[in-house]
Amino acid sequence: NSGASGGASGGGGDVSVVMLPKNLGNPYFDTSTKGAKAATSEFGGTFSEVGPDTGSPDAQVPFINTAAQQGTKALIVSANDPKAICDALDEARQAGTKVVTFDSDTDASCRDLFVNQATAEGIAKVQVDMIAEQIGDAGEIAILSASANATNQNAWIEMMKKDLADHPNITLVDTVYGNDDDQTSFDKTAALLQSHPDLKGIVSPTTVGIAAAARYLSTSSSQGKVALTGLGTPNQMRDYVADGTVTEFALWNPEDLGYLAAFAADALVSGKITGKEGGTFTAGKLGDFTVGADATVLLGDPFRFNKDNIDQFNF
Amino acid sequence: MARTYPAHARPLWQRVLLTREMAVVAVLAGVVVYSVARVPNFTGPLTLPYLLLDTAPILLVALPMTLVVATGEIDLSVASVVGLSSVTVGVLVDAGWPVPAAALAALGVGAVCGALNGYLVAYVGLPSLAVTIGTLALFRGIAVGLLGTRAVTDFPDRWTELATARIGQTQLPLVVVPIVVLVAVFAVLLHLTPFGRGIYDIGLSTDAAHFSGVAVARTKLVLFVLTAAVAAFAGVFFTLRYGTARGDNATGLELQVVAAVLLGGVSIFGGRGALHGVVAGVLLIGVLSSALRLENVTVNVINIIIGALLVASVLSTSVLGWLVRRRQHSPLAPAQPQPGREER
Amino acid sequence: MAANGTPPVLELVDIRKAFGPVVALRSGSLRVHAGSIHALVGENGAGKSTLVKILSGLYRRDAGELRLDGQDVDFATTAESKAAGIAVIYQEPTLFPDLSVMENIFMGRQPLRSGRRIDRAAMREQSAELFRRLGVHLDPLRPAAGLSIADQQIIEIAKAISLEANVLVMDEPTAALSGVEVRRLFQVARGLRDEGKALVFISHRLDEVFDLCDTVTVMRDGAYVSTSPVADTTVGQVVTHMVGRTVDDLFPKTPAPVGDVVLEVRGLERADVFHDVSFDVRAGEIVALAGLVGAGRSEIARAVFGVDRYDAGTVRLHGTDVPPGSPLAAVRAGMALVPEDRRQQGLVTDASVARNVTAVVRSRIARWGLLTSARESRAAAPWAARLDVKTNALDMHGSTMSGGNQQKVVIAKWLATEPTLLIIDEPTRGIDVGTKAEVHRLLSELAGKGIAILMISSELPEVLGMADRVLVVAEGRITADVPRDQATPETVMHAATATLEHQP
Amino acid sequence: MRTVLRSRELAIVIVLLLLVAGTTVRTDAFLFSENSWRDLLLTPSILMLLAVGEAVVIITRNVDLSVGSVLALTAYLTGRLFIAQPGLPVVAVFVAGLLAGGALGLVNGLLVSLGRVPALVITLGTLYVYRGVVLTWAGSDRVNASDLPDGFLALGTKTLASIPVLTMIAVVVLAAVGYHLHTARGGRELYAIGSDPDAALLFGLPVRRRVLGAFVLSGALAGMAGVFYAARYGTISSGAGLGLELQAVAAAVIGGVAIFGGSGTVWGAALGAVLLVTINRALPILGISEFWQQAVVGVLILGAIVLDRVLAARTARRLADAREA
Ligand SMILES: Nc1ncnc2c1ncn2[C@@H]1O[C@H](COP(=O)(O)OP(=O)(O)OP(=O)(O)O)[C@@H](O)[C@H]1O
Ligand SMILES: Nc1ncnc2c1ncn2[C@@H]1O[C@H](COP(=O)(O)OP(=O)(O)OP(=O)(O)O)[C@@H](O)[C@H]1O
Ligand SMILES: [Mg+2]
Ligand SMILES: [Mg+2]
Repeated sequence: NSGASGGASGGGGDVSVVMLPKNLGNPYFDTSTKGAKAATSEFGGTFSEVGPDTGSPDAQVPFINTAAQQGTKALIVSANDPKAICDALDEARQAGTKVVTFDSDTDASCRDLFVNQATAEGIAKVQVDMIAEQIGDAGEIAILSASANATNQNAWIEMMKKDLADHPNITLVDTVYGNDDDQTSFDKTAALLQSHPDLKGIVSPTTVGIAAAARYLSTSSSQGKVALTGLGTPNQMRDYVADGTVTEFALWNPEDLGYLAAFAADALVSGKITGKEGGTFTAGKLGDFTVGADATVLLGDPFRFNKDNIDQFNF
Repeated sequence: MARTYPAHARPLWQRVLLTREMAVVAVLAGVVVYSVARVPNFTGPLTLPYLLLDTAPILLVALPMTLVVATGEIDLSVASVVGLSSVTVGVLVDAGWPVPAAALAALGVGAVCGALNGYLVAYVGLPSLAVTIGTLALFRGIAVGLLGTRAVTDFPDRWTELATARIGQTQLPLVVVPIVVLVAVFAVLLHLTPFGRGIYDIGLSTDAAHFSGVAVARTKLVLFVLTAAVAAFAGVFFTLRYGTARGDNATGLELQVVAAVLLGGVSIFGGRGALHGVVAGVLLIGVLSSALRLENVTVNVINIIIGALLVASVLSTSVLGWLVRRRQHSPLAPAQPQPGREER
Repeated sequence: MAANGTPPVLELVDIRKAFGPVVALRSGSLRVHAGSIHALVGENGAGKSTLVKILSGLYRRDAGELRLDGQDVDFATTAESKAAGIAVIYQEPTLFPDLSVMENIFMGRQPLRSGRRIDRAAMREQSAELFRRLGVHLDPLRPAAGLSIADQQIIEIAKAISLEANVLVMDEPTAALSGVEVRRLFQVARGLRDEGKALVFISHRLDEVFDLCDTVTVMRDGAYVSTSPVADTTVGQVVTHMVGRTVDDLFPKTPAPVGDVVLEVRGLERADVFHDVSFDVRAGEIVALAGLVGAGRSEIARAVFGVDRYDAGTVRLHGTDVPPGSPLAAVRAGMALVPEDRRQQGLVTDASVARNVTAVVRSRIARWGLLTSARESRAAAPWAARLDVKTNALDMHGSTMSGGNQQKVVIAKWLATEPTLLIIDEPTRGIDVGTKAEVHRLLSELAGKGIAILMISSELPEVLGMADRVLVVAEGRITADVPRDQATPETVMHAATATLEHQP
Repeated sequence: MRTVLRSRELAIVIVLLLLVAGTTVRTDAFLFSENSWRDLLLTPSILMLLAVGEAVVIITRNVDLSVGSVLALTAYLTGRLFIAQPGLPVVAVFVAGLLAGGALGLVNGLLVSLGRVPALVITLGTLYVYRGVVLTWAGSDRVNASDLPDGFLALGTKTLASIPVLTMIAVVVLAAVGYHLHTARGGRELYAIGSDPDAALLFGLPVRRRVLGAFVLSGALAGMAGVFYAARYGTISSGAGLGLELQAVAAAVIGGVAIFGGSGTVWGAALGAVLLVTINRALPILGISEFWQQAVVGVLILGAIVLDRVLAARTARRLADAREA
């Protein structure tokens, strides 16, 4: 049971890592957890995943508190809210826990390091490019996002709006929020298609959203007529790529992301890096990484999945 | 004529110890003792402050909720009031108001919400369950509607720090002060004033209370306003502690509060229950969750345990009460106060 | 007439039933024959209703035998007694307010058409038929909610008759009925008797008993007293059996000096309930509001005390107006109301004696607004003692006490407010004989102290025995103001039923 | 009474029609594209089932807060069944859902009717317990559309004569329950019990059995809704149906079911559900930001209760006058 606390009691100096995703029951985070777990066993530490059942802003705080109480060496978090968990993280750090954020960052002041799956610019750009290609660079598009307050998504959406300026014939007509809930995302997609009969494409920068939207489209007469792209996991999207609902979507490899985050955490604990710009460390099979500006480490560019390559991936 | 009566049928220790509330207190004590002895890191310096900070909103709202339930009513809209208050603070601070002013305004908003609930229940005479399900949606809707995608986070640090500050060198968070004050206030109000006696009378028999000159409607209105005001205060605390004002803050809190109140031994039909039981109920849920988390038990198992605890607790009381009643009353006597059908 | 040679259809022998400390029945016995209407009489609280409820399977008896057609039977539920052919009209109407009148009559045994579907048309027709038989005009489709007490009774009767049972028990069915309705009911009853059914008829109106029944059984204090053919007995004998002593010492009335006016009620009006009610009550005077159940007396009392609102009129106490609709104001002005329904309105049965007694004077006994149960007990004790409440401690719950003791607690609670006007509704309903006399003694004593008393009672003897003045209420109007010396059963009853007689 | 009920349901129908008409005027796609027509009928079907069950329970003067969790359990069960037995006939899965839901409802019913415990508390407890069970069972795992047979998924959107099959099933269930409540002795007894539980006992009605039955029905329908959910949404995570219980109660209340039992119809509750769902889909088209939807729903609920009070008062007055006449 309390592997983490075993680590806390400092036996053998091995690193105790706690992984805290936005919420449990989300395949994207399952995959990243898998990576982090693999990494931990490579550099020899104890690993445990905890998390709330809902993605509400305050829900993560008790788990951060618990990690601090347990004297966890490293905490890897994807923040539900950039601010809500700050105080808790600070206290954990005062208690000697190294805090690495991944996937969704907090205010830079509240963590030691942010492992960035890809630059916001990169993520926004790939999605705009994909939708532009798929609708012939002209027509109405809409965005189906996660929760209205999701830091990432909101940041990316801002970027996308900038990029869209270079595509004068594409108009972003609406942005709706599925709260990363299957049913809500599904129904919002239906509503989108109704309120905007001339809709050409939908961009959903969240794995739950794109899957639900794909599911609705595949059952509707708009299948193939309305393009859908965004960020999704190959396993959830495979069928829809096969049946032509979706031609191409993007994502980084969440498994690598978790893997990298865990190694970064280890590097922090062992003092190899401090979060200062220019520090370097080796992340197992992924090779060497360098700490960039305001303590961020970049995984790489998002990867595009389509029917030619999707079957090579399983996450 | 010169007949004298003992004040009590049972000796003091029985009256104090053999109560539903004491059962909760005992269980709480048991859990604490076990955790201290067995749960790793439970004795750490951080446990207590975290426990208090995490349970503070539930504890705060549970206090007035106890009084409402004691009258036989219920208020499911509290979580939405917390959210609305949080948004109010956010919007106003965003508009350049100083935090204290914004907080006061939020309390005002809370009072208005409570007045709406209270008026519909006490004066129009609508069932509180239905009314507050309606206002639950209404208040939450306004909160979400006001902020939309925005989340106000730029609160002056000294205020956000105040929310998590400790008292002097102790590990006790500052919020303990208002909690202790409010616990005292509500305990006195419920247990040591004519107003409190009236609350129990209303819960046990609204008719009898009315016939004895208890201002039934006014009492209920006051209680709903109090509840919403305290919920608003909890909302201010919530906002400052997490440093973020969002429409969806504290969603679902209402069920946790109701669960805690019922676990604390308050009868859903009103007329029975005591404040120390409720405080114990809230802390029991808090300590249990905290200990289980330290044991790396997942949140869902925690939910199961709390739910089962709730069901078990009511079952035990109702079964006991039923056995007692079976000895006193007709076998028909229902769980509610006996409707006076016997004569007429 | 009762075929006394034949064995009885229904036999209850030495039935015993206690509710916690309250012994409702010590040894209730009853033998009813087919083709007979059997009267069961006894004072309030004699145990009549309890006996009935045991017969119907609503309560389980603690001891005694119950035989139907010579067979020992034992009913666990009312459904079983119904199935065995016993129909009961309970004293208190038991209707489902949301459901239509006809559904109330046929609930659980509605006429069915193919596929076990309810045949509404048939149900409507049959209820209409029942109403025709009872000679009342009721829409079978209207909901039971808002029916007058009288109409509610009619439904209960229709319910029972439609059961086609061979034993029909009616617990005070006529209590709320007008003369016309009563006569119709009697026709139906006689018809059933002639069909060979056995009927049990409970009533406080002995004239009805002697008019309708052929045999009369008397109960007192939860025990069987006597059974005799109506032909061989007289009202006087029955009353003596009922009360167990001669009536007058049950009403220890000591005339008190009548002072000046305390309560002035002028033109009190409330739609559908009472109209243009005006009267005075003077210090030291006991004024009785007499009339049939359902006449609106309690409503008048409640309006005066401010529990109910009223549409028009004024209430003045000692010459100053009492604001309407506020019991609190009434209490401050010096009024007290002992309501008719003890368990519902009189006291909080699940609260302690001490809390009940101090319920109204709380804010007075609180110090700096604070109240402890110690203070409550200290304040309650003398009043409990004054009324000689029988309880082993002040923190016992009201629910554990007998009806009589509960009533004492309620009176204690109101005397504690030291009122100048005491309104007391059905002061001795469901109270045993001993306590009854105590309460009456107390009332005269209070009057002697110069307190003005307004007493509502459905029991003529009580009215005649205690009142200095009798105001008779019929259909919400005061139809007579009879001084003590002229008050006789005839004058009062005539006034009480006068207007009702002229109904279609 | 009848007229009140009728006018009560009529009120919702009118609001509903106005809503649909108004929205269609704004964007005719709301009604006149095959998908939107289909979705208009299809989307409410799940909440409809829940509302019908909830209504029956409320009519007996009880409440069932556990329906959302029951739905999650059965939805996930459906998924697991198909993963374990891909060839499973759809009918079997429906039966499984009904049985599982019914069993969970039975637990509620037993605790309430035998334990003599207020339904609100019991079902609040089982709300946590059932949800916890799903979360434990499912963990982070979720059922994806690819795990479900196409035949089953197709059912989620299949239409006959441009009427979605799921909606048909829901309406058939509704009709059956409504018919039973209106024309069967057992059904009327539910109303009697809710109207005055003590009188029901005095009368000798089988109160416990009926209340038990009501909870079993509510559970079974929630179970069926779970299967619907799986077929319609394809993806099932442990969070499915979170918070649906309050929507179900709200639908019943909007539909004119008195929260203290004894009156109201499942027809009304179903209409309430349709209105609730449709409003959520219409508001954005009417140009009301989605963020305000909940507020509108709140107003709707309050309006419904007040309307009930007004109508009740009016009948009372009418009956009083009748008595005078
Ligand atoms: N459920 C009960 N619990 C406690 N005491 C009861 C109960 N029912 C009746 N009693 C008491 O038992 C005694 C007999 O009551 P019962 O109703 O049988 O008298 P009754 O002859 O019907 O009087 P009435 O003529 O007023 O109807 C009364 O003292 C009453 O207070
Ligand atoms: N449940 C009821 N629904 C409708 N009208 C009622 C109801 N109860 C009483 N009434 C009416 O109110 C008036 C007064 O009823 P009530 O029984 O209180 O009179 P009362 O003289 O006080 O009778 P009691 O002898 O019981 O005191 C009557 O017109 C009666 O028809
Ligand atoms: Mg009786
Ligand atoms: Mg009366």
